[in-house]
Amino acid sequence: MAPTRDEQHWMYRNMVTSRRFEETIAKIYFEGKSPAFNMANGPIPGEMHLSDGQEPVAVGVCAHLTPEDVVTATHRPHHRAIAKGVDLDKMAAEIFGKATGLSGGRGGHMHLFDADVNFACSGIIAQGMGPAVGAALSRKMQGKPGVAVAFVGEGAVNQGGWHEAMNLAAVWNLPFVCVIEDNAWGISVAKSAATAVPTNDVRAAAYGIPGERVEGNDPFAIYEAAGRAIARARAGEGPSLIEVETYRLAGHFMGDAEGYRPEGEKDGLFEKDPIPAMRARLLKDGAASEEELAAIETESEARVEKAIQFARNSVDPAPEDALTRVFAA
Amino acid sequence: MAPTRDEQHWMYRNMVTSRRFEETIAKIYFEGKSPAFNMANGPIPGEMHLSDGQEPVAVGVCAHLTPEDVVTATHRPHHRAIAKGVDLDKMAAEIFGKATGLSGGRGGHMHLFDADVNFACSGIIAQGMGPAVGAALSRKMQGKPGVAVAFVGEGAVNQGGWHEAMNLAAVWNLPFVCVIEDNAWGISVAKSAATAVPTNDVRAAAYGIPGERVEGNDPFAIYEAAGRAIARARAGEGPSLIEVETYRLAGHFMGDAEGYRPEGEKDGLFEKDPIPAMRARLLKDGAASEEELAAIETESEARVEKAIQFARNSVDPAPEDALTRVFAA
Amino acid sequence: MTKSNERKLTIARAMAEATAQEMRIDPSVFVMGEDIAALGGVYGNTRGLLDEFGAERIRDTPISETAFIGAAVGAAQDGMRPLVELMFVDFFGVCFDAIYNLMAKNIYFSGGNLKVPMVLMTSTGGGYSDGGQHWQCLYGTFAHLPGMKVVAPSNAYDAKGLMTAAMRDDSPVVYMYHKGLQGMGWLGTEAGATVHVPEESYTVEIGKAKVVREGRDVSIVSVGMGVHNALKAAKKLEEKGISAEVVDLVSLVPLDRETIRASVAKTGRLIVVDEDYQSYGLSGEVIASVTEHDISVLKAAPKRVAFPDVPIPYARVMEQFCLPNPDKIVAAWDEMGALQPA
Amino acid sequence: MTKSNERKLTIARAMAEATAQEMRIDPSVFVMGEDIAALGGVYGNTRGLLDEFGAERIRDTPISETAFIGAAVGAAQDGMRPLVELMFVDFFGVCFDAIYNLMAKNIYFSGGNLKVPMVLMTSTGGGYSDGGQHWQCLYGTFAHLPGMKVVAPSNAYDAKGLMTAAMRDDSPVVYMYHKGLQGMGWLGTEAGATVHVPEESYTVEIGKAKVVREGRDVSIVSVGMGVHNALKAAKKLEEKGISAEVVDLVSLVPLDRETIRASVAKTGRLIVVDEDYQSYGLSGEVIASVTEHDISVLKAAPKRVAFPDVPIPYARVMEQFCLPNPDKIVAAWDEMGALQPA
Ligand SMILES: Cc1ncc(C[n+]2csc(CCOP(=O)(O)OP(=O)(O)O)c2C)c(N)n1
Ligand SMILES: Cc1ncc(C[n+]2csc(CCOP(=O)(O)OP(=O)(O)O)c2C)c(N)n1
Ligand SMILES: [Mg+2]
Ligand SMILES: [Mg+2]
Repeated sequence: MAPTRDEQHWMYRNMVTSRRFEETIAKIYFEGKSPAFNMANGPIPGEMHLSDGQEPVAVGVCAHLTPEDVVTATHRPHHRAIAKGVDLDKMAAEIFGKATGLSGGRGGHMHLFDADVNFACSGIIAQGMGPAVGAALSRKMQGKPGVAVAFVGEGAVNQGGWHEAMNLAAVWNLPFVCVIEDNAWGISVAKSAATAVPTNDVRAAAYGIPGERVEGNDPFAIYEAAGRAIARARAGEGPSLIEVETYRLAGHFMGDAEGYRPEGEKDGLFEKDPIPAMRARLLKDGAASEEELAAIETESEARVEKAIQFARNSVDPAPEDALTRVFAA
Repeated sequence: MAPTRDEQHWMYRNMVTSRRFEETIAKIYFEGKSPAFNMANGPIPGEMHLSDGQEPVAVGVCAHLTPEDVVTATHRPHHRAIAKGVDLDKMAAEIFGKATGLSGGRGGHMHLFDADVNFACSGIIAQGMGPAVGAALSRKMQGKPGVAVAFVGEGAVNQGGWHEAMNLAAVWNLPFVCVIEDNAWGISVAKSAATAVPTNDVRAAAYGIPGERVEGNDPFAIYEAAGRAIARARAGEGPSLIEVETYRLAGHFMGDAEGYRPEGEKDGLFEKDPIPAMRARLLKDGAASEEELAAIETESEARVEKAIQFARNSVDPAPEDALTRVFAA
Repeated sequence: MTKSNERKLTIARAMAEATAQEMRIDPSVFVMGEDIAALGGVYGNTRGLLDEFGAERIRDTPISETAFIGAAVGAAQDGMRPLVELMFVDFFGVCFDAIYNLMAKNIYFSGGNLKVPMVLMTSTGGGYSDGGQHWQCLYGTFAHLPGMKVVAPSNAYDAKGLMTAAMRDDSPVVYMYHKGLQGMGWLGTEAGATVHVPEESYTVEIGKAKVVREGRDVSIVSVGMGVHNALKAAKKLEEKGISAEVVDLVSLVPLDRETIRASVAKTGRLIVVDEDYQSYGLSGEVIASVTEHDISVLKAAPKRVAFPDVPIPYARVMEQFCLPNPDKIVAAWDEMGALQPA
Repeated sequence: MTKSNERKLTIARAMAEATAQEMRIDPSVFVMGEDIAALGGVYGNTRGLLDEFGAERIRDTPISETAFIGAAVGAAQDGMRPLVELMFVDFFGVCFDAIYNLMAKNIYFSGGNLKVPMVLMTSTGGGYSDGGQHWQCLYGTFAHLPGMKVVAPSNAYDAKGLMTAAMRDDSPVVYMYHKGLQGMGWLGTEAGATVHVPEESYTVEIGKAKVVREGRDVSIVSVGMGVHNALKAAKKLEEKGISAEVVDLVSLVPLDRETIRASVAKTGRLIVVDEDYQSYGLSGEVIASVTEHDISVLKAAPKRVAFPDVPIPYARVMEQFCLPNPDKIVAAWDEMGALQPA
C-alpha cells in the first residue's frame, strides 16, 4: 500500500524539518567550541548524534502512527522525535538545556521524553526495547488501542536486551514492531565485523515472527513494510521486525573524523542523500508541484527557525532545580 | 557416526555414575533436615539441583571431549561434571563443604571448578556462555587445540547473554558448541510459555550457523549430533548449536513439589528413564553383556561410594579460611 | 504480649495479602516475574494470587530480566502499576540497566512529566549455604544509585504496610525482602518476623526508621535480618547491665538520618549491623551520617558488624564465620568500651 | 618544576604506552572492546595499538558487553591476559553479572586454582553535559563488591604504572580512568593530569594511596578528578593561611586506610571529595574508616563534597551545580571551622 499524496507530503515535510533542524543544531553546536573544540562549551554542550540520511526510516514508519502510539528511540533520536510529533520548540529548548525544554534541561539530546505523544529514549544500546514492549503489554492489558515501535540501530541487535525483548513480545503476542536502522556502522565498527548474519531480518525466525528487510533507504518501501507490520500489530496478530538499509551521512557524533571508513565510502553516500531523491521523485510522480515543495521547505525552515529562537530566548533552569523531580510529584 | 563399543560402555558408565551419585546425594541431603525440612541443615546444605534423566546429554557430548577441551555448566552441573571427568572425590567433598573439596568449600554445588579438566560453572542463567566463548577464543588465538562447550537449559536461551555469546562465537568463527538441554521446564515455567519458538534449533539461523534438534533423549543420537558439531569446531569451521530433548525426572531443586506440572506428566517421564533404556539397548544390540553391564554398575557404585566416604571423612575448612583466596596467590 | 485476637502472618503472606488487596481495588496493578504464578513465587510472596487474579495479571515471564523489568518501566509509564520480581537480588547484574538507568531515571529525564509507579521486589540474604551467587544483600549497591526508593522490612507488619505504600507510590520502589525472614520453613526462619498483621489495608511510611527497642548506652542500627540480630544482642547486653537501643532503618532510601542521629545523640555509641559487604555500603553510610553531623555526641568510635569483603563462601562453617550474629555485636560493644576516649 | 628532559604524556597516551610495552613482552596480552581498534578507543587509550599489533590482538567487538567481558573471563582462565574495555562505566548495567559474579568471583569459587588475570578498563566522570547515562563515576558501585581490585589514576605517571601493574596482576583489576583527565581536548582536560612519564616500563603499587601535598590543618581525601579539585582548593586555602594536605587514594580496592588515618591523625580534620553519588559510597567509607578507628583525632566533624543523590542533569548550570569544585571544598572548610567542638 503506497502512501497517499498527503502522506507523501507529510513524509517529505518531516524529512526536511529533521534535516534543517539538525543542520541548524550542527551549526550552533560549534558556537563557543572554537578555536579549541571542547564538547563542554557553547550553547549546545555534550555529545551530539545526528541522523542525517536516516530520515526516511523515521517518516516511513511514523506515517502510520498517531500520538497515542508509543515510540522509543536511542542516542540518535531527532528524526524519530520529529516524525513522532514531539513538540519541536520544547525539544530544541531541551537540547539547549533550557528551563522550557521537554524536561527542563534534565534530560538533554539523548533523553528526549514527550509524554504527550508517547515518545521516550534511552542512550543505552537496545534499552528502548523493554519499555516499548512494556507499553505494548500495557495497551493489550488495558484493552486500549495503540502499538509500540522501538527504533534501534543495527549494532543494537547484538545486544542481549534486544533478544530478550523480541522473545517477550513474541511469546506474549504483543502489538510491537522493532525497526532496525541499518546504517552499516556502530560508531567505528562495521556491521560485518559485529553481526554474524548479513541482514537481521533472518533473526525474526528466532521468534517465529515476520521479518522484512528494506533496501535502498527508500521512504516508500519503508512506508509499505512498516504499514504491514503496524497493521498486523493493530490487528492483534503480534510483533514483527523490519530492518532498513539506511545511510549515516554524518559521523557517529559531531567531531568524529570517521578515519575508519573505507576511502570513498562517504562520497558515494552523499549522492544517495534521500531528501533530494524524494524531492525529485515527488516531482517526477506528479505527487507534488515545485510550488508545493517549496512551500513545504519554507514552512519547515520557519518551524525550525521558530524552535531555535524559542530555545535561544528561553532562560536557563535554576541551578538548584537539579535536585528536583527525582521522584514523582 | 555411531559410538564405538568402548564409547558406549563409557557413556553407560558415566550415566550410571551420575545417577548413583545423585541418588546418594539425595539421600544424604535429607539427613538432618527432618522432621522440619530446612535447607540450611545437614551435611549437604543449600539448594540442590539434580540432573536425573538428563544424563544422556552429558555423556553424548562429553564422549567427544578430552580434558583439554573446555566445558561450562549451570546450576545443574553434576552429570556434566562427571562426564567431563571432574575428580569425583573432590567434587563430593565440595558438595559437603569440606576442606578437601574442589575449592575447599568456597564454591559448593553450583560452583564446581576443576582446572585440571577445564570445567567451570555459573549459577546465573546463561552466564557460562561468555566464558566458554572466551576459552574458544583463547585456543584460537594461542593456536592450541581444544573446543569449548557450554551446556545450558532451554530456559537460558531467552536470556540476553545467550544471544550475545552466540553472535560473538559466530562472528569470530570460534571452536564453540552450545548444547541446550531442553527438559521442558525452567523451574515452574513451561518452555511453551517462555520461548517464542517451539524448538531452539531454529535460532541458529540468527547466527548463520548449523542448528540441530535431537529428540527423544537418545544418547546415541546426541552422540552423533555432538560429534558433527565438535568435529566442525575442531576443524576451524566455527560454532554450532544443538538442542536436545531431555527429561527432568527430579523437581527443579530438592524440595520442589512440582505442583505446576500437568497431572500425570511425571509418570510418563519415569517410563522413559534413559538409564534402563540404554541398558536394554546395549544388551539388545549385543554391545554389552549382562556381566559387563553389571561390572560397570558395580564399579560405578564403588566409585560413588568411595567419593562419598572421602567427603564424609574429610575435615571442615577452617572458618577463617573464608577470608582467603579472594585474589590470586 | 500475644493477644488472643492477634492474627500472625509471615512476611510472605503479608506481602501477598497487600498485593491482593491493592489488586482488588486497582485494576492497573499486575505482577510479573519468574515463577510467580503457578509456583506462587519461590519465596511464597505471590502465593494464591494466580487463583484469584488469573494469568493475565499474574504473569510468569521467560528468564529475561532485562526485558521484563524494562517492560515494567514501559507499562508503568503507560498507566499500569507493575509489581515485578527479581527472584534473587544477586541476579541484578543481568538487568541492572533497566533498573538503574530506566526505572530510576525516567522520571527525572522526563522532568517529572512521567510517573514510574512500579515496585521491584527482590529476595536478599541467606545464611543457608546457597553460595556466592545466591544470597547477597546488596543493600549498598541499590541504595547508592539515585532515583529509587529502597525499603527492607524486618517483620510482617512492616512488610504489608511497606508493600501497600510502595504500590501506591508514583515513583519506583525497590522492595528487598530477606529470605530468612519470609517464614518459609525450608529456609529456616526468624520467628520474630512473623507478627500480628491487621487484616485491613494500611501503609507504613517509606523513609521513616523505627526505634524498635529503647535503650541508653548504645544504638544498634540495622535493617532486615540485622534487626533481629540486634534485638538478640540487646538481650544479651541487658544481662550484662547494658541498655541497648535498636533502630530498624526500614527504608534505606530515603534514609532517616534524623532518627539515627537522635538515637546516637542519646546513647553516645553506635554499632551498625549489616549483612551486606562491609566496605562502601550501608555501614559506612550510617557512620558517616552520624559523624559528619556532630562528632561531639560520640563517646566511643563507632563500630560495624558486617559481612567481610569476600564472596560468600558455601561451606557452613565459613559462611557462619562471615555472617553478623548477636555474639559479634556483643563483642563489638566490648571492644568499644576499650576504645572509649579517656 | 618542569625539567627540560621531561617527557609529558596525557593519561590516554600513558595507558596506550603501558599496554604496548606489555604486549611486546607478553604474547598472552590482548585488548578487546568497542571501537578500540581503528578508532583507537573513544578516549584515545588504545590509539596506535592496532597498527602495531594487528586485529587479532586488538579486537573490536560487537555491542555485546556481557558476551565479551564474559569471554575475557574465559580467556583469562585459559592462559590469556585480556585487557577489556567497557566504553563508559555507565554501561555496567548491561553486563555486570559477567563482572561481579564471574570476573570477581571465579578465583574464589575455584579455591584459588584458577587465575583471572584480566583488566577491565572503563571511562568515568565528566562534567561536559553528556547527561545522566554517560558520565557517572560509580566508584562506590564497583568498590563495594568483593573480588575486584579497583584503581583510578589522577595523572599520567600513575596511569602508566597502574596499567602495567594491573596487567601483571593475576587477579582482576578494574581500571577507572576519568574522561576529564584523559588529555582529549574535546572533553576539556585537566592540565595537571598530563605529567612526566618515564619511557621505560614501571609499576605503581595497587592499594597504596599517595600524599600528593603535605599540610597541617586538614586532610582532603579524593581520587581521580577530585584530586585536582582538592589541589586547587588547597591553593585557595593556602591564601587564607590554611595548610591542607591532599591524599590521592589511587586505589579504591584495596583501600589504603593507613595512609588516610595517618593523615587525619596529623591534621585532625577530614574533607572527602567524591564525584560519585554521595550516599552509600566512597565518601561514607572514607569517613567511617577514619572514625571507626579513632574518633579522638578529629577536631571537627568530617565533611563530604560529593555529587548529590540525583541523576546527572544535562543542562550545564545544573550539572555544574552538582559537581564538586574547589570552591565547595573551601566552603566545607569554612563550615567545618564553625562546627569545631568547643
Ligand atoms: C550498552 C551500550 N554499549 C555501548 C554504547 C556506546 N555506543 C553508543 S552508540 C553506539 C553505536 C550504536 O550503533 P547502532 O546501534 O548501529 O546505532 P547508530 O549509532 O548507528 O545509530 C555505541 C557502541 C552504549 N550507548 N550502550
Ligand atoms: C539470571 C537468572 N535468572 C533467574 C535465575 C533463577 N533460576 C535458576 S534455575 C532457573 C530455571 C532455569 O531453567 P533452564 O535454563 O531450562 O535450566 P534447568 O533448570 O531446566 O536445567 C531459574 C529461573 C538464575 N539463576 N539466573
Ligand atoms: Mg548503526
Ligand atoms: Mg529447563
